[in-house]
Amino acid sequence: MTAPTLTAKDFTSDQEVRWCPGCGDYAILKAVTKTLAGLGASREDTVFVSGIGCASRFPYYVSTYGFHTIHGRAPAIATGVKLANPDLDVWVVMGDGDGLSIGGNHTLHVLRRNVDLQLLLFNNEIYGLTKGQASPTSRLGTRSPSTPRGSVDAPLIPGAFALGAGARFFARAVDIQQPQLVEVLTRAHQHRGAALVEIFQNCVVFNDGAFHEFTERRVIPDNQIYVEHGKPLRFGANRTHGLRIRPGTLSLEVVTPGEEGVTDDDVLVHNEKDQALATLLVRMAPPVFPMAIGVIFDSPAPTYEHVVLDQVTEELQAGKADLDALLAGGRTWTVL
Amino acid sequence: MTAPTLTAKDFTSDQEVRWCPGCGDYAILKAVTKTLAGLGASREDTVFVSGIGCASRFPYYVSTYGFHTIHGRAPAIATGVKLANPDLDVWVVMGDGDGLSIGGNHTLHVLRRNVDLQLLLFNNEIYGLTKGQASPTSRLGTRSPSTPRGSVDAPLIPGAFALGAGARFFARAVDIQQPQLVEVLTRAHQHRGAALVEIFQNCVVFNDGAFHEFTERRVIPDNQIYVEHGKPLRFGANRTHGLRIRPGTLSLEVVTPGEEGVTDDDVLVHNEKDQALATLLVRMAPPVFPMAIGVIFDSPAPTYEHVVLDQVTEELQAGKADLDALLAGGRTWTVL
Amino acid sequence: MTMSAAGSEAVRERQDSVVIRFAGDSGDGMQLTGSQFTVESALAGSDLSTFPDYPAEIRAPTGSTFGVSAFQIHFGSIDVLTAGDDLDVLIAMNPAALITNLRDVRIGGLVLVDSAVFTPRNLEKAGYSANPLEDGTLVQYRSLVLDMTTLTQQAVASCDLTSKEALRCRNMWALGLMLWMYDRDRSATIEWLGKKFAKIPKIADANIAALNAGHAYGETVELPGGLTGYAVGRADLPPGTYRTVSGTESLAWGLVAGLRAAGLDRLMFGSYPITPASPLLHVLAGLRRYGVVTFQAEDEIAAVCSAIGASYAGALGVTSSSGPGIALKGEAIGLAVSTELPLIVVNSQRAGPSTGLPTKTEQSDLFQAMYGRNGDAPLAVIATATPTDCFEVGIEAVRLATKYMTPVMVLTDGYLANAAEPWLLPDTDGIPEFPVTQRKDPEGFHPFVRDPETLARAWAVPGTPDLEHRIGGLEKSTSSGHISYDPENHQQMTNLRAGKIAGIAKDIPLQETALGEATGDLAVVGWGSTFGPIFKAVASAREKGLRVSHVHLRYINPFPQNLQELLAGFSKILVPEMNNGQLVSLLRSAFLFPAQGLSKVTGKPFKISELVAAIHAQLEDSA
Amino acid sequence: MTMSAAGSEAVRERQDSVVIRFAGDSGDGMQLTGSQFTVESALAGSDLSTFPDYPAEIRAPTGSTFGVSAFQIHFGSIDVLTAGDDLDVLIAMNPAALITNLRDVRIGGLVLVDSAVFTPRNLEKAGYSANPLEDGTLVQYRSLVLDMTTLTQQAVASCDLTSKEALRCRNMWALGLMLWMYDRDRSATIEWLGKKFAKIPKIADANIAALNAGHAYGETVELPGGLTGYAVGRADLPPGTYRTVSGTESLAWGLVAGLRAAGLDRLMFGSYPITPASPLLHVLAGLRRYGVVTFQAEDEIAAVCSAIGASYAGALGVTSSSGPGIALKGEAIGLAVSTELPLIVVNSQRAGPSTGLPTKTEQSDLFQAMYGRNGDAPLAVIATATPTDCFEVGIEAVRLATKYMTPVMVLTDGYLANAAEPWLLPDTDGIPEFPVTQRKDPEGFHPFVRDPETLARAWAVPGTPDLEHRIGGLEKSTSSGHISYDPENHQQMTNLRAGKIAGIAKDIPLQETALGEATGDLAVVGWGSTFGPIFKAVASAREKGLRVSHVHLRYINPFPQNLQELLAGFSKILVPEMNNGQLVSLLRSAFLFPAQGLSKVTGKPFKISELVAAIHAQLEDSA
Ligand SMILES: Cc1ncc(C[n+]2csc(CCOP(=O)(O)OP(=O)(O)O)c2C)c(N)n1
Ligand SMILES: Cc1ncc(C[n+]2csc(CCOP(=O)(O)OP(=O)(O)O)c2C)c(N)n1
Ligand code: SF4
Ligand code: SF4
Ligand SMILES: [Mg+2]
Ligand SMILES: [Mg+2]
Repeated sequence: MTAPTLTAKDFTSDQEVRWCPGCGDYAILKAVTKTLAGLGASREDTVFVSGIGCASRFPYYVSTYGFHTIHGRAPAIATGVKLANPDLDVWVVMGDGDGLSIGGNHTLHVLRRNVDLQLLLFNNEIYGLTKGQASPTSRLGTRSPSTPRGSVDAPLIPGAFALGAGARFFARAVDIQQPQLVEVLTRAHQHRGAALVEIFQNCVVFNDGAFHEFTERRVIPDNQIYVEHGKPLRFGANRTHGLRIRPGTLSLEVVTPGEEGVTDDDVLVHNEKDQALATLLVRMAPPVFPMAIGVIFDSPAPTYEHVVLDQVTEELQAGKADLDALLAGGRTWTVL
Repeated sequence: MTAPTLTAKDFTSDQEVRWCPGCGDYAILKAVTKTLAGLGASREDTVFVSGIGCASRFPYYVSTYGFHTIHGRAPAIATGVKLANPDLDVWVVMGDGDGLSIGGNHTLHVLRRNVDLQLLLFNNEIYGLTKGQASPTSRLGTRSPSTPRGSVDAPLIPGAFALGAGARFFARAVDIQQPQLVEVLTRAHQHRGAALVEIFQNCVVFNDGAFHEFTERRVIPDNQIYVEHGKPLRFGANRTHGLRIRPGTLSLEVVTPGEEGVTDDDVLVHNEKDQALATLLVRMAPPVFPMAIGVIFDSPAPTYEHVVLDQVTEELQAGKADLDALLAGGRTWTVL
Repeated sequence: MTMSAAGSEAVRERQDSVVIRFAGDSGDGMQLTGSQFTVESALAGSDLSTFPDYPAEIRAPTGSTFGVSAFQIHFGSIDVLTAGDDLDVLIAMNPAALITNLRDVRIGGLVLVDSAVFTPRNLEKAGYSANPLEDGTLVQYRSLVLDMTTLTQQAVASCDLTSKEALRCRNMWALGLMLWMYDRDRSATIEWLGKKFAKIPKIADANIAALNAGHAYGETVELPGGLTGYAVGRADLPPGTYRTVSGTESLAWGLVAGLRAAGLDRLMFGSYPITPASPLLHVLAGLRRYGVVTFQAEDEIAAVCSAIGASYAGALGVTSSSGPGIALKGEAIGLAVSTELPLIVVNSQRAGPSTGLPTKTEQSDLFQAMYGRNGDAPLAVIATATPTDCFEVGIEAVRLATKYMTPVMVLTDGYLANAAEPWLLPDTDGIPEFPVTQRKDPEGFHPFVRDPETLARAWAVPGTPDLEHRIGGLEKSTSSGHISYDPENHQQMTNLRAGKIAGIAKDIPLQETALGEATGDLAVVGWGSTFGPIFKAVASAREKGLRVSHVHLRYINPFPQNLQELLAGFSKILVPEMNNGQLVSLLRSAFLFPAQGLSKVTGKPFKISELVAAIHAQLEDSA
Repeated sequence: MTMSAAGSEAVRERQDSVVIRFAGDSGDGMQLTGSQFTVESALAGSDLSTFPDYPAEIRAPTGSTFGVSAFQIHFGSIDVLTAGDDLDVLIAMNPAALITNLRDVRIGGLVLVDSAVFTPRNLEKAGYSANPLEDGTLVQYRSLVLDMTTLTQQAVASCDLTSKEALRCRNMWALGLMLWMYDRDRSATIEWLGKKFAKIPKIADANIAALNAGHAYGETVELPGGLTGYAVGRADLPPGTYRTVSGTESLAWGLVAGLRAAGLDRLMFGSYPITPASPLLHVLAGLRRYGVVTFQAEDEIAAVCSAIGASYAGALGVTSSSGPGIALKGEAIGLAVSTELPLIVVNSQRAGPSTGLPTKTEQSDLFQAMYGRNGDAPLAVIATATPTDCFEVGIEAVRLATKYMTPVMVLTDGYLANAAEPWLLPDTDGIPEFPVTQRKDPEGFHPFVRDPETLARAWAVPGTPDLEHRIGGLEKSTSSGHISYDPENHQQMTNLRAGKIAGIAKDIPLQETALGEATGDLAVVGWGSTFGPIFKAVASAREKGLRVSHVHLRYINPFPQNLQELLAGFSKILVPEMNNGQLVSLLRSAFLFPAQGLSKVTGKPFKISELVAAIHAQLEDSA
């Protein structure tokens, strides 16, 4: 008897969704439930763990197991879930404040350790739930209640941070670009190990249009590049542009094959195993470069909990250990 | 009247040094006091802030101001020191556990914000003070009291982490290679903004010889490359080897000019402003590559506290603000 | 008794005080409406107290019950100390606002609703199975059912608005009617609308037109049930210049005033956003001209650490958060205790445990303030009682922190952070100064040399020649300040730390009763934002001849020197708290009095009536 | 009376119990020496108690006072419960060891020193201005001044060692002499040396040679002052198989035994190293075969969070730290309280506040255990009294955490973590089982349905079909488990959380006295590692006819049901604590008894004599 396949709707919980009307989180919720259905996931083996923030309300709206924890700690809690039961399929939902400000260290270490989790970073470049303060990804000069004259600290680039931390998977997607988002989520799931997905998420209330520069329909072709392993890094209406290595350097440049002696062959082919390429791709941003979307880096390594639990299993195979033997393990003596 | 110039000895405090005999920390202490003397630093304007660990005992041994704080929090406390008084010259001393495990998030954000601090990371790849547990920089397979079967989590590469965090300065040195260490510390001091220096520090008790692969006298020429801005990236006895960009790729390779058609000109010239180059240099390690030592990246940007305090000063220039005006600033009415 | 509208004119009934609540969707502008009603009432000479109640969601779906936003004002010619127990008037802009707020209206209270929005869809969203305007739900109230939508649309018809924009003016129409009803002026509101919408004059005009129309409606249309409008007299307030102030503003300004009084140049405020503490960050972020530097840290630990670093470097370090964030600061606060640095920690308490009810008020972090650190780590704990009291507490926190070189925990709460009341502007020249001396003299210096009277150690700041020294969280020698593992020294230092905080008792006012004699049958002992309801309840009980007094503590650690003696003068002690019994536990332990707790943890302030009942119960017990 | 050595043979004097301390440089091997003396004493049938005292520095410079490492053993034919007040014997391997330890030797006690190392340079390092072997410093002791260096070198002369290696055998020479002096066997030590140095036989041989030489020296040389060696009889221990066990080991094994008794497969231990808690991590890291997974997290917050995540996923989540680390865990522990998940938090307390004295013991985190969280966040608090008691407490922690779905704080301390005593191996089959049921049945399920008796919510674990649900730190509806902002519901949940913990009182043993009648003139109430000294002090006072009893609490929250009644039977209550008065404050608050605290915070355990004096003072007061 095979379990009936579940639809996206089956992954929707009975709870009323409480994000602001128009919030990008709705689109992400839709894509995630669709992805789960597409993956043939089971409700009982799937767990969503989140911190605190608008994004972190996510688990309530999915019909799987869910744990809405405390601000910034979801990666640490999810690590414990996996060490207790590695068979669970664990998704972590974090806001940019949650995952990169208060929770930055846990994100760092979960990536370094390579715990098998899908980590979804809902990046709206603002603190939503606490009403609009600047976040670690807010652009320089962001005016907010806590930075009335504009923020002065350089934003973190989540992809650069992740690769610096030793992440083995990094991808990007846009909330409302559903097919790509589903594709990227599916790939993150396929990846064994910590898979960080940065999702550009529009906060209509406190940071509306933060990503318009590359997400508005008319600018997508020129200001986004959807990267696919083994395919040339091309973009633009009619894919007129491409990226190549600026000859003799370690940097990329935008070229137009057919112009100035540049040929199609000069255009770099995306290699998702190339960490150096990934590092350059994640730092690209309009207006000079298109924003890279898609699976930027995917190069699996052994996962933390599997290595740990293999060691445990190995030792357990010796049979259920004897408690008495443990207690009497040192030097003993007998009183008659 | 000019202040008398102080010697390295003048920067030594009267406290008995309590590291294990032979610990690399002694060499670093020596280099730091020498650097301070060389810089013509003043005792009263210099502050050492540290967390907890063997390394963090450092402030007690320097005759300047010093604050031995709590585990992992030195960067955050130092940020407060600078916001209170940006004229102070603040050095932060951290162990690898202190600065990258419990304190990883503060290190991350102090680098991102670019607070004007010299951050010295004493990396001995182990927890010294708590008697030898694996640290986030311990190599895979490190056997320690907490990892009796060998550690299974991939180590963090401090340089990769720092560059991913947006650091504007990263350098490396070896505890006992004094002239280079002094040079690097001096450069870190010259840099305005957060300057992270990773110092390979030998823990004789719990991780003796961790860096022998590239610090033993006989292997230094082949297994270290001392990078200098504007100079070719050459190493080896008689500088026979060099680094070049593997043609058509974003990676480096070791070459021997004169062999296999490689010329001197193929050897890459170090550019300390090139972030991509820095990212590749920090990831190099023996046996395939030499370990890069020296100033790997130095590309200044406005410092956090200066921008903040400029804003404050600007507003203060309007004259001492009137408290009554503040209180009566809203809508008022009068009761007779 | 449901009524329908018709025009007429009549004489105004006098009322001593009125509690009115504007409730509607988050998008209905209820906070602005309430604030403007407050301004006009204040200008008309009322005493008042306000309490905004935001939804937990940022912007919930229109029409949902959890998206209802409310603003309550209690105003009158009497001494107003609370936002009011029960509502005299509820303005409910939609069915969700009605269903969530109706239970708070007193029987016979007035309920104003817009009939146009009671559509089947809206009723369903609110969870009504039948239309409450028709099924007798409102029978025990005076209801005023008006088609406000149409009335507003008519009023703004000439302004060339989209229908959405037109509907946005409903709140001003309702405000106009209320201003008429309580005989308040409109000019401040008109002026404000002009400024607010200066860039879109047609919106300004429309809002003003709606406001005027609402007002005119009251004047010209004969309201049903003989509703004629009320007259609320001027309160008997001391003469002077007033403004309304929220607890947040007043605390921020108190800190700045304290900074001045201490003669310090810079206040470094390190914080991380959290409800309901963030507003303090926001207010202080605008006070650069007063020497305030704000730092939004990566987390609460970094926030408190930055404040400690700033104090170490000679500025006044202040940090602030709410319960969960304060929990994170515990270890670092211990460092400040151990290194004896001035530090102010403000806790805007909210309902716990854990994330709890972030937007609801509670007083359940007192234990954490006292004990939420490892080791014996005493510090000063003081609490704010009313929005205006926050100003004085802010100053006092600075005084204690700098004079005693100690962390001071300031306990306020979500209610006080948002509530507002009129404030007689203080004479800032009259604020006593307490100039801080930072050590300059190397003679006999070591970092833990103490003032023999206060037991405060010297504040020697980096940058000062010849005072270079090292401090840290390890135990220090009493005689040199160096690290000391000496057993007896640790005992001495532990005693010194405890003694220093205990000694503050000599330097704070003796405890007085807030109301009533210094002896009696019952002392009602409170702290924090319960001041208003306790005071009013005790007053009411006293009017009935009961020998009850109100004792309200600003100083919780240490207690005032005479507190034991004062409380000994009462046969019974009742300690109402918005927690499960925390101050009462401290009092029992300190004095061994059989004090009884009265706990309320519903996220809402005590009602006067609840306290009156508890007082009566106590005294009947003993009778 | 300084004596010089000469050979002879004589009759052994009997002694009931002896306190002996080996002290020397960190590199002198004192911990190993002490451990071997312990083994031989245990095998000889003594009861005993040991206490190692490490320096704070990892490896301080040779000869420095702060680098002195010591190991104390109290052994005897009597019931030994403490490591001993004063030393009968001090072995001081260098001047630094002498200067730092001499004050603990009782007058007339024996001091053994190696004359060869009292060089001017070593004396200076230790801070001696004159040679204590010559200036009368030792006059009130029996001193045994031997050239141990030369004697050792002679003993190992044939072993082909470097002179450094030869000197390393001094500790075995001293051990040999002590084993002779107390008539202990050497064979276990010889066996152990053979194993330890199996790979370098010459080192094994040399150590054995030194050991034998030390022993032979006692046998053959006539010791000065008629020192003839002693006989310490066998203790009257219940029959069975024994081993020595430290508090750390016993707690680790207790947790494993609890896991078994609960019928759970996996214990997930998330921790971050810190003195003196790390050894628990180290011991558990070796117990994979028993279903233990250890996780060294990036910090204490991640450590407790991983344990919470593990419990959520159906394993037993355990975390451990010392004071500063526990402070960091407060917020997350609140989450476990709010989500009602089983969680064990072990605090190996050390001297605070802040970093304090990391290697010294204290009991000052009781307040933090009770209250170190935001909101009203009650949890169970239990404490370990002796090294072997840790085993039972470990099991009990698992029982309470899983049965009541609550965090349990286990308080132990630096003394207990390192101290060891003989342990009659328990019959593991006799450990009562308490199988945990994880919910499987979807019928009527919601995540906060409760067992009506225990008030525990259901433990429904991810992976279970049809029980999918969401939990979190926001307040939950009592009737559905969904988020609830309802005011009354929050009151109910607050009461439920408090009631659940209070209800544990019905499920724990009634409090008995550890010694003495259930009524009397004085109850000495203790908790934690003060058990030994209090018990002995009370015993001593009782021998003098005083009506005093010892009450020792394992359960601090909740208190046992009969505690109030029991304490009411005493005229006075004295509460000795290694803190500034924490349990005494809880007792006063709970019961309004005028209990008096007795505080000692020197980083050292109470001496029996100090407690005896305090007991007498209490009873004289009242006379
Ligand atoms: C310990 C703690 N600190 C602070 C908060 C307050 N807080 C809740 S969510 C949040 C940040 C929200 O921003 P983000 O993580 O970007 O999520 P978003 O709301 O934008 O989805 C903060 C600061 C908290 N709940 N707990
Ligand atoms: C909050 C807290 N957690 C843990 C500790 C214990 N601790 C002290 S130092 C240290 C790590 C030491 O390693 P590292 O930072 O690499 O410094 P090192 O001793 O190697 O120089 C730890 C875990 C502490 N003091 N405080
Ligand atoms: S505040 Fe922003 S992120 Fe939060 S729910 Fe509203 S739109 Fe979404
Ligand atoms: S333990 Fe290691 S790092 Fe620490 S002082 Fe000793 S040698 Fe140095
Ligand atoms: Mg965000
Ligand atoms: Mg280290």
